[in-house]
Amino acid sequence: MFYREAGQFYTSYAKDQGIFQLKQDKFGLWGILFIAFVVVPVGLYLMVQGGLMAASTKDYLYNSIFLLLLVNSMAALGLNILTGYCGQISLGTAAFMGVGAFTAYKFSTGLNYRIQKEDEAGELISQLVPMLPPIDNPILLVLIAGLVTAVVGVIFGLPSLRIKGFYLAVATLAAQFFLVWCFSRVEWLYDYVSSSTIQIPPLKLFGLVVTGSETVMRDGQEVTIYPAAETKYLICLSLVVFFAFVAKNMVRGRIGRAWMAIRDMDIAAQLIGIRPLATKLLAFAVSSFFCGMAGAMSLIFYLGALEGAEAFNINESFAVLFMVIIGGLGSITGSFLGAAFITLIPIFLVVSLPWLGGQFGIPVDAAMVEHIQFMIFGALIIIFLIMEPLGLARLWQIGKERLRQWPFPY
Amino acid sequence: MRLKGLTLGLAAAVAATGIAAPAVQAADTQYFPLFTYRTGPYAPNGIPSANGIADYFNYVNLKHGGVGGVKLVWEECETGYNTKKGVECYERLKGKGTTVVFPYSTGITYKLIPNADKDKVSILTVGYGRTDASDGRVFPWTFTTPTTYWSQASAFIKYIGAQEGGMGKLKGKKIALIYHNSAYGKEPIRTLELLARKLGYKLTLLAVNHPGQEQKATWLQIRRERPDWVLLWGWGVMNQVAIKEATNIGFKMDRMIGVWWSGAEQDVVPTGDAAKGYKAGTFHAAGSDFPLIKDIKKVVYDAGKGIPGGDKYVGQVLWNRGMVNAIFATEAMRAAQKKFGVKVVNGEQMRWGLENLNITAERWAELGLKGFMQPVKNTCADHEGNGPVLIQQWDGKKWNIVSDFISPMREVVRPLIEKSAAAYAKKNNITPRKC
Amino acid sequence: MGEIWEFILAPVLIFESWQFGMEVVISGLLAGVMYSLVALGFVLIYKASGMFNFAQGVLVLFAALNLAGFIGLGIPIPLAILLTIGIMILFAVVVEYLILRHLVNQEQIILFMATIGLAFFLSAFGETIWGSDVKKLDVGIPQGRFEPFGIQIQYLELTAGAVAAALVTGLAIFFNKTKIGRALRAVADDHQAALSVGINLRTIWIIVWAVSGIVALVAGTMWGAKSGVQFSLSEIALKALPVLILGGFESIPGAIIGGLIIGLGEKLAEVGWGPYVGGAIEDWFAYILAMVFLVFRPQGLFGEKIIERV
Amino acid sequence: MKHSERTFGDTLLRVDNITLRFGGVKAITDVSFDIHERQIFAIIGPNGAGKTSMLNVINGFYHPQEGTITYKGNQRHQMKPHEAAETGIARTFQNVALFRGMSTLDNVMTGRLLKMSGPAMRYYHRQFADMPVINYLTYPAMWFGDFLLDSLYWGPYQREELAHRKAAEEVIDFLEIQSIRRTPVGRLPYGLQKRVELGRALAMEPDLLLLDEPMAGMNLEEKEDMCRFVIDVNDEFGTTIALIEHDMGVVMDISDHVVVLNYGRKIAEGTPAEVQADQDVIDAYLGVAHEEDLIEK
Repeated sequence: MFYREAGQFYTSYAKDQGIFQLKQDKFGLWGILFIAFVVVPVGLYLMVQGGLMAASTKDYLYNSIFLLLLVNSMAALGLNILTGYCGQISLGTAAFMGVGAFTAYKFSTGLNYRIQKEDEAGELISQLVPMLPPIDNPILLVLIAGLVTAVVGVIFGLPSLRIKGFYLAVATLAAQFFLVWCFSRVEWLYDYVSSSTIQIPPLKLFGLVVTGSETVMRDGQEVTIYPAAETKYLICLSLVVFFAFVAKNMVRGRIGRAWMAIRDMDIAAQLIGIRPLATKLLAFAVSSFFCGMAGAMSLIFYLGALEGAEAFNINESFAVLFMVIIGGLGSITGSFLGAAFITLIPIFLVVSLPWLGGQFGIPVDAAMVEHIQFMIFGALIIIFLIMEPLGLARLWQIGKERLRQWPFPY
Repeated sequence: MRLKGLTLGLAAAVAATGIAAPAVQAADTQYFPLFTYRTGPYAPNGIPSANGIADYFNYVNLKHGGVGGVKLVWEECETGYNTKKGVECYERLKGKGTTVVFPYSTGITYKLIPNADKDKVSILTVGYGRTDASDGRVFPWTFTTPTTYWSQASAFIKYIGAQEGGMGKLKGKKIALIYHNSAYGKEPIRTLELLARKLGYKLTLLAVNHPGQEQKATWLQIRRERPDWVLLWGWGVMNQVAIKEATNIGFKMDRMIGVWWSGAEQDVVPTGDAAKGYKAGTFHAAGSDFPLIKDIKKVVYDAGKGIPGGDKYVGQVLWNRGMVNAIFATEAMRAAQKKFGVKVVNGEQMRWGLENLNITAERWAELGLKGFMQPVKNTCADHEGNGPVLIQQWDGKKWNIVSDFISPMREVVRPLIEKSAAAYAKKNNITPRKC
Repeated sequence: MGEIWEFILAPVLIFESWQFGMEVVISGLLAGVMYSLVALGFVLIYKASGMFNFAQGVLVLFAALNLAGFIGLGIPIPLAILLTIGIMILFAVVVEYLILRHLVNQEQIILFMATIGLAFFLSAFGETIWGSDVKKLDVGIPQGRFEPFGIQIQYLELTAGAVAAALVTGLAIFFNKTKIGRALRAVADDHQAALSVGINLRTIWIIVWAVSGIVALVAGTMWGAKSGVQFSLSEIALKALPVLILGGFESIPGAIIGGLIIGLGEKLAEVGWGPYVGGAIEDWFAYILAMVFLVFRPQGLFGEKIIERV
Repeated sequence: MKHSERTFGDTLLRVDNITLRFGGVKAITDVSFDIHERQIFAIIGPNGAGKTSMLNVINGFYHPQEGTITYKGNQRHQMKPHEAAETGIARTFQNVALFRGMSTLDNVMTGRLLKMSGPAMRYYHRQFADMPVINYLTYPAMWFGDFLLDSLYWGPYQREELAHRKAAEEVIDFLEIQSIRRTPVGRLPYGLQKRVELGRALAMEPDLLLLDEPMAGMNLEEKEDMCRFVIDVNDEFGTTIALIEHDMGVVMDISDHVVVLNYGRKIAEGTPAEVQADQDVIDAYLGVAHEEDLIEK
């Protein structure tokens, strides 16, 4: 009864075209944003100050859970645009994330290239020469990473005109394997370091340290300032929230309609004047833009240092596809729900299984936890797909419909 | 978009199940997180390594009641050799009193290095990880004790030179490196290339992608190039397949040398007799014929207090290496206890202990490992401890040491390390410490 | 200019030594057969249930784990094989009972995801029972090599080729000559129509999953003999995917021919071009090869030309 | 009815000696006819006569091997379906081809897509489109400008969206499907789906509307509704309509001009009355002995 549309009328199309049809939804969203932006950081800060929580636990929540969740949400949004809205299955998500990460890295170090020459003694002298001034603004880096990835995504989207369905899905693996190979083979990408590992240099935003550390003189003493987990979290959160709105706007407007038309019936879509190649490529571009940003965020905020071939391997692609499907294809909310499910369930199982085993007096070692976790996770996915193939977003909707009537039967 | 609520709920649930309470370190225990991979593609190597550490800690507790009266507690966290899981483990466990971590994965090591000085947690990478982190001036918190990949590569070249009858004979010889296409596998390339320029041998680089189940093309190229020596820098199933393929094409096994991670029982046993004669690097002796190892078997396993099914690993190469890892940690702890006059050691004290780690030959003997390893001594600038390298050979049943301790070409490797570390320092605004 | 040509023609130039060239060709083809063995399992299931079974790789691991495990327990090899076949059949029944029948008429992507869930479950289940250690698998496949005309050929690979040939022949006979085979083909053509003439879809699914379990056992035995049985075995599924898109998801001859093309192509590319670009190119080369092929022939090697209708 | 009073404009579409083959099979052989502006033009014939193929040729989905099509006075090159749509040809389908995942409103709105060129793009067309060189520079910029506006759902774009929403609502009102505006079309009964599909085509404001069996599978009441809509569209918007229909009663009632196809050939052409009297037509229909209710008349 608290969740009813009764009494809410719209007198203009502008209002009727709004994102939320119901006041309750709108309030709910503002509430969630308030919690995410204010209650969480302030609350955790106060809890640590008040001694209710260890500082390391706060770090853990931010660094291992919230940031990962935000990165995954961004990637899931991206893939959902391509797969959920435009109907093109892609298994190359991780590789596109990798493109984003390496782009961010290259721009943050000024697009170095190497000059090698031999000196008189026959020793090789190599020197890195920057092509551009290094960029130290993380948000700018994330956006550039998105744009470059969009271009790469378009290139690998080209076969989608001819190849459809699962054949396309497998064909996108070509992008996955090729790009990942580049991450470990094209020396320019990782500034020629022998291990092909990249590490983001120190970055700052509005004077706040975001990555690396900074040593300053304060009261005549050297003080090293480390990035606060809150800073990273709030930047990531802002990016994700903003681009979730962008995604929502795209999919509810003409672009989204064109995508969905291609998804639902591409022949009919063509006959009403939708250009299939342009529309699909736009979806690849936008999707890759999001995935690229996710990759850059993963490097800058979450991992800091990574090895391309390992961090963006094919299992990550599958994980993101899982998020999208479990969350609900063609749903922005679903992308978040799916990312939360896939990110949090394994962590939850890992943490809770030993405790649970302890309750029953069964010692559960780490390997056993991992095995059981995999089994439960696999089984959960199957059960879930059987019970609600349309995903968490659909469950959410059903829940809302129930709530609409509750507590009355009609 | 109600997800944040859900997230929080779940996070709260996670927190409730065991991590929320401020970490209270029990007054008389020293906590060690162990990053293990007992599952996944590298599990066969991960299990004995993890057991080696755990068994030694267990032994110290059972036999000596801990280190300096402080009981050791350890907690395993499964990473599956996956960096993201490793990060999650690290963040989850670091607040529980962690002073030192053993990432057991090059990828996780790279990720943790930038965090180390903020979190006051040392990173001890025994024979893996980031080689240039041996420069203690730039990487005060990272320890590559007792030796590194670059040192090992130079030692291999020295060994090959000796086998060929002198370093001068290397000119014109062909050496092929078959490596795991990852940060780990690529580590020796720079060193080998530099030495190739100096010594005039021809180096062929052959990369093998994870997991390395299929190496036909690689070994066809070996057939074509017909190198005099093959160096194998593999991990997991790649090792077994490489050894098998080598015998298949009739390559002489005693001219194939594996990195120390390619020279364990797990790598050679599945290939049967094929591996007979295969050589691999190591930095400690093989086998269980040492008083300490026998004692561990007795105190831990014969008393039924060991890891179920773990006794078969005792004395294996990777198990021994895990034990060495644990010994470094306990010795550093012991040193720190003595220096600071404390029982439970904190992060900075542990770092001091590792930096001043000094295990002399007498100390090895005292530990019950006489002749097991060369003395190890770290300094402020040098976190590698200059450990020499051994060559071991598989005789079809067990590994035998077939060389003396070969000291690496320090004059070549150390400048490389310093140069690389300096570049890192510059990029990351780090002012190197004065040593 | 000469260098550019040398690069472009590198895969051809390896025939400068014809023995070596032949060795590359033969190993390429035989490696391809090994991929085909995995791809066959995919094809069978896709044909009968429209399910893109990603768990096939794990099925290979699971079968090999069981076989190696039983042999490790001291059970004689023939009995161990029979036991493993029994387990694969039981597994097919369980999968049908617990999963397939609940997913009728779902979209393909949902089915696909369900198989990934299955893969998660099965890999952990297998390891829980048999442990994560490397297991030696020796069922008496001859090792070693012989060298006619200076060309090295491995017995193991020849055996794999022969086994694959026998397997395909067996499957062909099974599909064409038996009643169950005819029912299978009917189901592959049209589910509804097959149902309407009284074919029991569930029985068919069980049979197909059991057969591809047995195919997985064969593949697992071959691969396991090469590298020991361990978790990595499940990742060879990724080597079979380009074979599938090249040969078509529904074509058994396609899986074989596709395997041969992919195997040959990637070995020639790796040996020819690999040294110029740093090596390890065969993984993506196989996919790019398959993708380029697909752009020109979207229906795959043996598919029929698609006429779109409205 | 009012056939005698109706006047038509010039030839809108001329089909000249079209032949279409699939491999060795001839689907259409040497067919010609003219469709005049404001006409309701019917193509009839037994099953498999090539009627749908004819529509597919007209909207560029199939490419005939021989013959030409002249549309609005220009001979058409081989074009893609979306290009045909851009020239003002809209279409419904024999088997409903709606976008099943979308609501009625969204389906109708997709019909507006071609008209929603975007504010920046409109500016481009006003200012730069025929300036050489400059247009190459401004086009991507304008396109991207529109894209940004779209993604922010802001200002001029929002106004444009609302204007088109209004146009879509007019179509919805016209077809009397207000109540199912928000319903996903997959859940609608068949008759309504057909109506939504017509709505989608109408939203395109086409010059030539192709209807492929708009009344197939409907009950009498639904058929009457649909007839009314077709005639109203023709009357109110002056849209030229070419339709395929099996119900001869309907065809005879509403069409101005009829072409009869059999085995891919044109066997008769003329007003409904003329065609009805044609011996070839009667033979064709009786010969194939279908359930077509030609006899009724």
